[in-house]
Amino acid sequence: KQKKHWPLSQEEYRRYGRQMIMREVGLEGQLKLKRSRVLIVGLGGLGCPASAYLAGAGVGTLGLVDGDVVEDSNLHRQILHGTERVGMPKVLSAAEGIKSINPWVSCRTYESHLSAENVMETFLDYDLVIDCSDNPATRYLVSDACVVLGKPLVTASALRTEGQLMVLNYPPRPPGDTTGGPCYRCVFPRPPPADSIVTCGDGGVLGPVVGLMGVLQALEAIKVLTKTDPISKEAADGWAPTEPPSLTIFSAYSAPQFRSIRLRSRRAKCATCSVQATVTAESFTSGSLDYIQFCGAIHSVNLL
Amino acid sequence: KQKKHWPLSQEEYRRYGRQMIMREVGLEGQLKLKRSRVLIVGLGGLGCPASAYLAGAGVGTLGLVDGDVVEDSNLHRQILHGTERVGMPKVLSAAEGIKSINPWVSCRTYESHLSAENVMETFLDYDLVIDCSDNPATRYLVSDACVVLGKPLVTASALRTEGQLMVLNYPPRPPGDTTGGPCYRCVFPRPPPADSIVTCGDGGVLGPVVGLMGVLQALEAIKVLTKTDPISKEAADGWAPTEPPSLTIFSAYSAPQFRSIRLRSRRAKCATCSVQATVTAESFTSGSLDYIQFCGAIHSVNLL
Amino acid sequence: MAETKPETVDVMDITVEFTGGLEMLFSNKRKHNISLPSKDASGAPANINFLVEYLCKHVMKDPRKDLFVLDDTVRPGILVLINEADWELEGEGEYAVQKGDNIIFVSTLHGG
Amino acid sequence: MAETKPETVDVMDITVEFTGGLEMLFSNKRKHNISLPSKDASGAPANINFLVEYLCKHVMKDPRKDLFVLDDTVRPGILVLINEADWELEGEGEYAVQKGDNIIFVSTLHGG
Ligand SMILES: [Zn+2]
Ligand SMILES: [Zn+2]
Repeated sequence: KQKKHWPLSQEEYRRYGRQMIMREVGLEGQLKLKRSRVLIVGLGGLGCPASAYLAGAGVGTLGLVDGDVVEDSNLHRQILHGTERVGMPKVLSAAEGIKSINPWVSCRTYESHLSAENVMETFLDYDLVIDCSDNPATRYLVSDACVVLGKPLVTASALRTEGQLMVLNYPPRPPGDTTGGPCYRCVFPRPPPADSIVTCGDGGVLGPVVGLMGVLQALEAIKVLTKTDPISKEAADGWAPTEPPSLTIFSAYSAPQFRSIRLRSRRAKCATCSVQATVTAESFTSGSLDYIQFCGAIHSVNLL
Repeated sequence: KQKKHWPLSQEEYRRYGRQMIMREVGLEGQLKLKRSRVLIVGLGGLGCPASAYLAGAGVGTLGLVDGDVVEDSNLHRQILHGTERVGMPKVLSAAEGIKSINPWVSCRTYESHLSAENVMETFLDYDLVIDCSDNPATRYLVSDACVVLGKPLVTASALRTEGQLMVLNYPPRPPGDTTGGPCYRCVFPRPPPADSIVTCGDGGVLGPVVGLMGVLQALEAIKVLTKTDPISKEAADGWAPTEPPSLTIFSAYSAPQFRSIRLRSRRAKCATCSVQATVTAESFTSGSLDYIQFCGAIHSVNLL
Repeated sequence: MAETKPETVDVMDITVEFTGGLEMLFSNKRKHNISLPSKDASGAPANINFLVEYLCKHVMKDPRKDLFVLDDTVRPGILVLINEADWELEGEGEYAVQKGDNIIFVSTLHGG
Repeated sequence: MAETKPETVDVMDITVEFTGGLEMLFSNKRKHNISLPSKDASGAPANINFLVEYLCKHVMKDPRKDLFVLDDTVRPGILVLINEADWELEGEGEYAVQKGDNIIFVSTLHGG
């Protein structure tokens, strides 16, 4: 009977007390976080800190997608993967780390790379997606699926001494609704030439640089989730008005280190989020979308 | 014999490869990190991510100072302390987490709060200090000791949705040398009234906000350490010229979120770093410095 | 634009921001657009000291003035930033406020 | 200041920054102070397209021009920012550069 009056257990009150006393969260915000399901695509340098801080904050369900195993060369920046877990699938290693941080979080692991074939079923259950991937093909795929399924997207990337972050498709209105936030294709209608792509493996990255961007992703996700109730969002058109869309740029050795850039709104001819959208739920399964081909062969010799 | 030609083991090359291929680090920078000894004061919301990323980067020795034990209410933001370690001294819990991230790092733990009596002996062996403490008395104490002993200081703080960061006493020239970087007393010659102080316990804090500042501290420390060789710094006057001193301000719900503020240089009448300095090595042990009294009783009723 | 009679008050538009918790003393609003009189009562150009006095009198509704000013200046633990620089680089309280200036009052944080 | 004869080239000072790895194409220098001719060859006011052409010809020493321009405009994957806003908010390549402008070319990153 007492449970009816106390929506959280005593241990949860103690655990989350320091964020619940803030007016930006409160009991209401904490319950929203608990009801939330967040999908993290990529458990590398971004996904490790992003999932660690979302777990700490008490997000109810974390979905973890990654097909790789932990390698020695990951350890300097992927702080959720202990040295003893080298060789283990990253999603399982991350789930162990998350359980240790907060056993109240339920983890679902997807031990494979995201593809046009599996993206719809993988995303369907989640309220928000965090793109922590490391290649343009996945970035277009994740963004397209978020628009089609109406999920807000927190995307970030890092390389060497720099990082970038955007909150996309927020508010996540249907394609053709110009009041929705821009998608990845609005900002980058054409993919970069394949020979201009550099991965962290090739170009290197400072651990705290990618760590910073991952922590910022967790923060932006918490801001969205505590504003919006994932359960009631359909009923109330849930998504509150937000700041205009922006790109945060970080550069460790520049002054100032951080810049905030105003981004465009939805592109009138966007292939994904406009009235003229050609990317639809069907196109994923029909095989008409070949993200690898769209972005060109990756892992070629590259210079930038 | 082969060891002479390979200053790092094969496993270290694999582990640090992704940062060593960057020109900002390289083999030389990696060796500087390995030779470095960094002291972290406070293993809470700032100290956890700061020490995790410094361990990942391969700093040779991490000193950990904290007299507290892990509590339930720490877990949402202090991601190095697993739930199973509630009740354990924070420095021991952090050392376990650090060992798991990188067994090559040597940890020294100081299971007590910093005081005027123990600060000189504690700091003496280290090349750089990271202030992750949570009260003004400790912040003045840490800064004073850094100036007297000639250590650069990376200090940060966080509360609710905001964070602040400064690199102080850098370059760490002797008191009276106006080319040295400003110290905490240059920026804040007088302590704030005790009734204006709010701790994270009282005011609350968002986990990723304090996490962000801790990761930034690790980054600034790595920048200083890879520029400067801790071993040879006396010989070569080691400390390279840097950006002018600045304060980074973060505010999660403001636009822009980050600001960089130009700070003053050393204050001509600073009690610690000027020619008129009254704070000296002797004053710590003589009992003439009472930091608690200087800052007033803490943990009183507070509002801001 | 038109001629100003002696008794009309010339004002200049500036932005004033409060952060680090100080916004709680100012109706929980971080950014304020202020039309500051160009001259103080004695006819001298408005400086930061005058701005602080003006904010206390006309903008701050919270009665706890001593959490903002102490001994006629901003209390210890508050940094004043003039156009993204520490006010100590600009002449502190004597700095003559210019039209369009951005003045930030930052309460320093201590949590960790 | 003085009268300008028809053959002298009027220039305006702007800052151009490269980031996201693009600085490697520009002598590893992130921030460049550029004195840009105020008008292009046809006498039209210098716009961003002209600036890009100018940077290729006079500033970029790296021969790999196609990592910066493609089909006469900046290649896909580079954002152009005019005074901290996406150039698409300002008219893209047609935006007439103003004295004192800050133009940033950002190569997007993909690592994670
Ligand atoms: Zn779009
Ligand atoms: Zn000083």
